[in-house]
Amino acid sequence: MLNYFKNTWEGIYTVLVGMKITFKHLFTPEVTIQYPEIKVPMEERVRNRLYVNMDDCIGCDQCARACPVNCIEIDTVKALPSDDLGKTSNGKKKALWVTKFDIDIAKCCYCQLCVFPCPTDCIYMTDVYEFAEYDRNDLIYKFATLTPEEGTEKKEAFDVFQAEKEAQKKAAAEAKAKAAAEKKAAEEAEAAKKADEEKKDDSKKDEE
Amino acid sequence: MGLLDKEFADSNIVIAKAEDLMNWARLSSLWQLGFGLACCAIEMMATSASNYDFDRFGVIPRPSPRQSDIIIISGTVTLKMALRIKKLYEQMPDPKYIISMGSCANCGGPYWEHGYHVLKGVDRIIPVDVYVPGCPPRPEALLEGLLKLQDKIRNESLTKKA
Amino acid sequence: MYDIILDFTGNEILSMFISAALPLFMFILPFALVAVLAERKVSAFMQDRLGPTRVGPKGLLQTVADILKLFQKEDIVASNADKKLFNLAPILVFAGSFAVFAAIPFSGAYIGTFADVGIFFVVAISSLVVAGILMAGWASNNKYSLLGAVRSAAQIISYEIPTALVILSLVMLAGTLNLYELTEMQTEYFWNWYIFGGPATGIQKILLIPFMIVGFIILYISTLAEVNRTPFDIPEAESELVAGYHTEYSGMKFAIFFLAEYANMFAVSAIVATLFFGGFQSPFGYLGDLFGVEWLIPIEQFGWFTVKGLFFVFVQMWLRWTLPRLRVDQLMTMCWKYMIPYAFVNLIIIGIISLI
Amino acid sequence: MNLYDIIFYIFAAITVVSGVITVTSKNIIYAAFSLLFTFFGVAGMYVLLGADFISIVQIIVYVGGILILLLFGVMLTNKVTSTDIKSGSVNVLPAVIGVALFAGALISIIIRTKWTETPGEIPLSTAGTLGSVLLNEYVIIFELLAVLLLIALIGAASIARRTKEETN
Repeated sequence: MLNYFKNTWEGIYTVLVGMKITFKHLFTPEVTIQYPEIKVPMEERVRNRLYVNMDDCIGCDQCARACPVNCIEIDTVKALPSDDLGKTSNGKKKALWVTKFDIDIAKCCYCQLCVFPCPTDCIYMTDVYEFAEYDRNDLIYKFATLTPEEGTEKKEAFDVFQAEKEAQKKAAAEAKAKAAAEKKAAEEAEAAKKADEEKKDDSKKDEE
Repeated sequence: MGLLDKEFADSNIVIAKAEDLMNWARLSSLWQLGFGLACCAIEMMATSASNYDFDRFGVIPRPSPRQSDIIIISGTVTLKMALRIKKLYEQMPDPKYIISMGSCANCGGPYWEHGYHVLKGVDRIIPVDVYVPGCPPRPEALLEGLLKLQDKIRNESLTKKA
Repeated sequence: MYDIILDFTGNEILSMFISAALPLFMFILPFALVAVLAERKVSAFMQDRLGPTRVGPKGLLQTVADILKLFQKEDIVASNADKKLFNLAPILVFAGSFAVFAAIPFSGAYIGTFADVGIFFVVAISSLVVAGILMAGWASNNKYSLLGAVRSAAQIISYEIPTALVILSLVMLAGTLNLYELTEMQTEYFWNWYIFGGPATGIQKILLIPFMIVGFIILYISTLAEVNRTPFDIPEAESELVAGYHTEYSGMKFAIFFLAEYANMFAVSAIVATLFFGGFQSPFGYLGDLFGVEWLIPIEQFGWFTVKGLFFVFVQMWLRWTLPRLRVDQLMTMCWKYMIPYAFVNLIIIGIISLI
Repeated sequence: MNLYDIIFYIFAAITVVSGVITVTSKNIIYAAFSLLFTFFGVAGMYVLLGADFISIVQIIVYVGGILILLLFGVMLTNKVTSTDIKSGSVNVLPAVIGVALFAGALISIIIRTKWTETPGEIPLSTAGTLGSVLLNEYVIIFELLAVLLLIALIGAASIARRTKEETN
């Protein structure tokens, strides 16, 4: 029976305690961040949208290989010796045309693993987080500075160069082979000559 | 599509004004289906909670699909769950909208290549209106996706054209 | 009110319909618009949020947008549902909660009916809501709806007993069932309210006060349960039953349920205010009396009544955002093992005191 | 035709139509819900007859109590998986005979009764008088009925409780 009244009292009392707490909160200031008007400043090392500084990219493909979800696709074309691609900001010489550098941000899992292997620190995470899209294809970011036409041009140029080089190589090889053959022939001739001379000498000796 | 959408052959001043009013009502009161799938759901809850407050935009969670206007696909859609999502989506009354939240819902995320159990993008089963990227997206990113959706609704039309 | 309209229009039938529809358009609809917004704002402030701010100036048009949107929504009737009952149920629920307003005295000049059985009528007619809820739950052909409806019916019927017992003790003291007469007994100053012992005097009044407070608490808790508000909202417990008996309702039919819920909220608050807090009576005289302006008094009374009603609605919201939901067995234990015995003992004691 | 006539015909129509549905409907749920409207219509007629207290009692007991119990009974039967629970007709012939006899009796009473018209006036409230009559003249019967109901209640509770203990 005592328990019964105790329960009753506890029921009423605890409700009143709860009501007191919520009533206090009616007058505490709101903590809401009114988003579109007020944006919280991001921390220094936030991991949001990826960005590639193509001026520094040397097309080494390290980031694509590090990516655990394979959301980076890189195509490169070797530069011609005549092209001057310039140097990266930390003094590395660029030797590749990057014809394709696509990051599918929709797949990206913001792990930052691509950032560490980059030798020129050209891929990094920015603090941009507002980039919702109506179409998913808009979430594939194309960073390559070359247009596709330029890309094919470079590729063709490289192919031509490659073919030329190949041809040159072939020619050189042929020339080399020819030279070797001539040399060999000459050597043989010399050897024969020498042998002849020796024979002559022998016969001379015999005659003496 | 709502009840009257694409019902009129041509637009005039009355329909245009009514259109504005109806679109305003629709975009101001997007009741969300209380429904979370994976880690993105935690961010979605954070968006509803005090710091970001979804209620400012008129978004409140409703338990029943019959009373909700928007479904936020928050997280990895496994093949088993995909059937449920489709069912829930079909149970919602028109006009209805979808926000795909996070990498997994957008295109399968980390599982897009080798995930034998994951649907590669929720847009394969239901028509997504806005894709919010992130893994998981910040609450602000979800809010921005909602604002984008509101922009989209603002331009909806009752006429067959456009 | 009916007489005034009758003078104005000269047609009995027309004036009856107007006076019957008046509380709906004058009171329930505006109240629901305000109350839904208030509910969201109160919940927001209690959680240190802001609540709706972006729809209309300061978010004031949020409910208008909600209603307009619900108008546009597709009206789904599940193919296996019982279509006739499915469509009838929201109307029945709303009719039940609307009919309660017929007996509520809004002010000295505006009462739907002076019926002598006023409070009894209120208790009785709210059972139409139960039938409507059961109908909705059954017709939806959905297990969650049916469970929600059965829970709701069980809960409302159980909690009608403590409500009736407390009302009985008050009626015993006042000697009338008429809500207008009950209000008139609590006139002039606030110490004449029944929470402070009513018009009784001397030792009787002092003895009555604690038991009146107990009666008020029991009545308030059980009315909370009768309108399915938290902590007694197990019929629509989201975590177990999706949305209870209105799971399958969309668009306008859901809006009608919503409207009925808020109308009910105000109705029970008004009943509590009328029984214990003097109804439309001012706690300390009227400005109209002070300045000798006759027509001001009913308006003032209406103001007082609205303020009192809205205060109890606010307390309902306050409790909703404070307390967790009770389990079914806890709910029934609370009713049958705690509230009914207390209400009964209270009834007997008040009876004995009234004999002194 | 004045206001009260119109209200009377509305309530009469509700009562008769829903009564017919109650009897003819094969769907038990329809029958139960139309019974609700029958009770409600009858309550409305009581009000028009000046028996306001009886009408409220009609609503609170039949609509709020008995009908809900009935619905509970129907809904908790084993066939809850579909919305249409059918009822069939059995013993048609005895029923027809019984109904015919009862209808004949009713009609003969209606014909034989001398109907008198009284001038229409707003009836006085009955609650107070009813209360004083119940607690003065018929107080013993009233109290005995109350005790009987209490016994029934306790009996029902004890029966329910005993079976529970046995199963434990």
